[in-house]
Amino acid sequence: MAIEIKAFGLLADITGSDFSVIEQRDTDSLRQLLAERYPALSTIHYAIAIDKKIVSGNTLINETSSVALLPPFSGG
Amino acid sequence: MAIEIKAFGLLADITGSDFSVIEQRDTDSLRQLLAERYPALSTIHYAIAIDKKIVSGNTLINETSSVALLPPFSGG
Amino acid sequence: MTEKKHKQIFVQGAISSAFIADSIQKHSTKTNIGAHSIFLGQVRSDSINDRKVVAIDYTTYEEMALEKMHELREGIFAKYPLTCMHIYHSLGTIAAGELCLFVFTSSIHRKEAIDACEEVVELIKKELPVWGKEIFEDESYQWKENK
Amino acid sequence: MTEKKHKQIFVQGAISSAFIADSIQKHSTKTNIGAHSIFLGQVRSDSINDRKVVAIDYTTYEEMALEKMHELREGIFAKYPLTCMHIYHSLGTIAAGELCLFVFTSSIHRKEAIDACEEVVELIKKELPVWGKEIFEDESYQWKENK
Repeated sequence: MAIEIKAFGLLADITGSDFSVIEQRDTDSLRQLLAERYPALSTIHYAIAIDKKIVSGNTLINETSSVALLPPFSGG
Repeated sequence: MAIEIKAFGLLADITGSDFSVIEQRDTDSLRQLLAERYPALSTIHYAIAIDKKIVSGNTLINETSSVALLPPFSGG
Repeated sequence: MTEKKHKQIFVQGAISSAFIADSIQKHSTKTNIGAHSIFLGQVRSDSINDRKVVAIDYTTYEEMALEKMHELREGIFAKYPLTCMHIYHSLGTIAAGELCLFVFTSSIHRKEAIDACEEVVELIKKELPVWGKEIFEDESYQWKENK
Repeated sequence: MTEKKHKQIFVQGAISSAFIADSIQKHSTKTNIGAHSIFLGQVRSDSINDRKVVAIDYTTYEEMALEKMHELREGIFAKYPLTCMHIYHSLGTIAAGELCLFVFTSSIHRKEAIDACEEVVELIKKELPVWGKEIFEDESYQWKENK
């Protein structure tokens, strides 16, 4: 399973705005993988949205989920 | 001594917007005179401004004072 | 003519949206501003005892109102760190749907502009000697009273 | 295309004062409105470590932002008896002094419009997935973070 991931703001600077990862079935393991692949991420606070909702705690990722990495908002 | 009085809003409908009264040296006696002259005034709540400041309690009126009768405000 | 020192806030007739746009536009050169808060009062076509309000006719005790507004303005600037504040109140006959009050505050951060704008609107309603006469379709009228 | 049902709030580029005037003008036919409250966000030319901000470049996760805004809008209408509410947020590069946010609420009485407008602004800042990149004179940049 390949998961398509969107990244925004500062995170897109680090990871690119679209990329994919293989076989990460929950958000904890995704965070861990990303911290290994992009060491800069380990010091950055970000939320994960699955299907356009921010999740809290470790959350399962389905094959069809849309996954997004969201740094702190700064609109308005 | 004749005191010039301005009246506004509803009160101007009753008294006219400019009129004068003779020898009223304080606001209590002015209110009393006005209630006698304009019976409709006795049921209307209004403030008196002397030199553009609303006064409370019985207040002396000088010959040079500008006196105004102010019904409840309704600007904005 | 001691009143001359006080800023004029009264305008004859309704406040136009073009005038508001112009006021907003003028602030684009003040690049320390981060937030604007605007309040607009619009004449409402209330129905009172089956009679419909078609306009409000505003009058004021101008010398007193400008002196009071000056005092309120100083209080607001002492309380809130505003970049600027503009206030316009209509006099004369303002038709239902037209604008009769325009309060415009600007500040570096949003909280001050928002709080100051709301406070100024409340002060204007409570403390400014202005009177609105609600005019009905049949040309009868009644004097408004602010709550 | 389930997003299609959500109202668009994003506009490319700055919000013009003419656009705001037009929005205000459109409400003159709604004669049950007594009060409008407007918030405008303006790009501020902050100095950060001696570098001056000349613009902010806004991006969003649009599908999520519109879904979230729809949800926030429903919450606001459930809480406040508003006549209407309009929200516009800029995307792309907005120069210092230009407007990037326009929140516009209208109601019969003033309290509801004022309170709703303030609450919407806070919600937009906290909950909308929008990011502002502060661009400096020398074309370097840093990502903003809302307080």
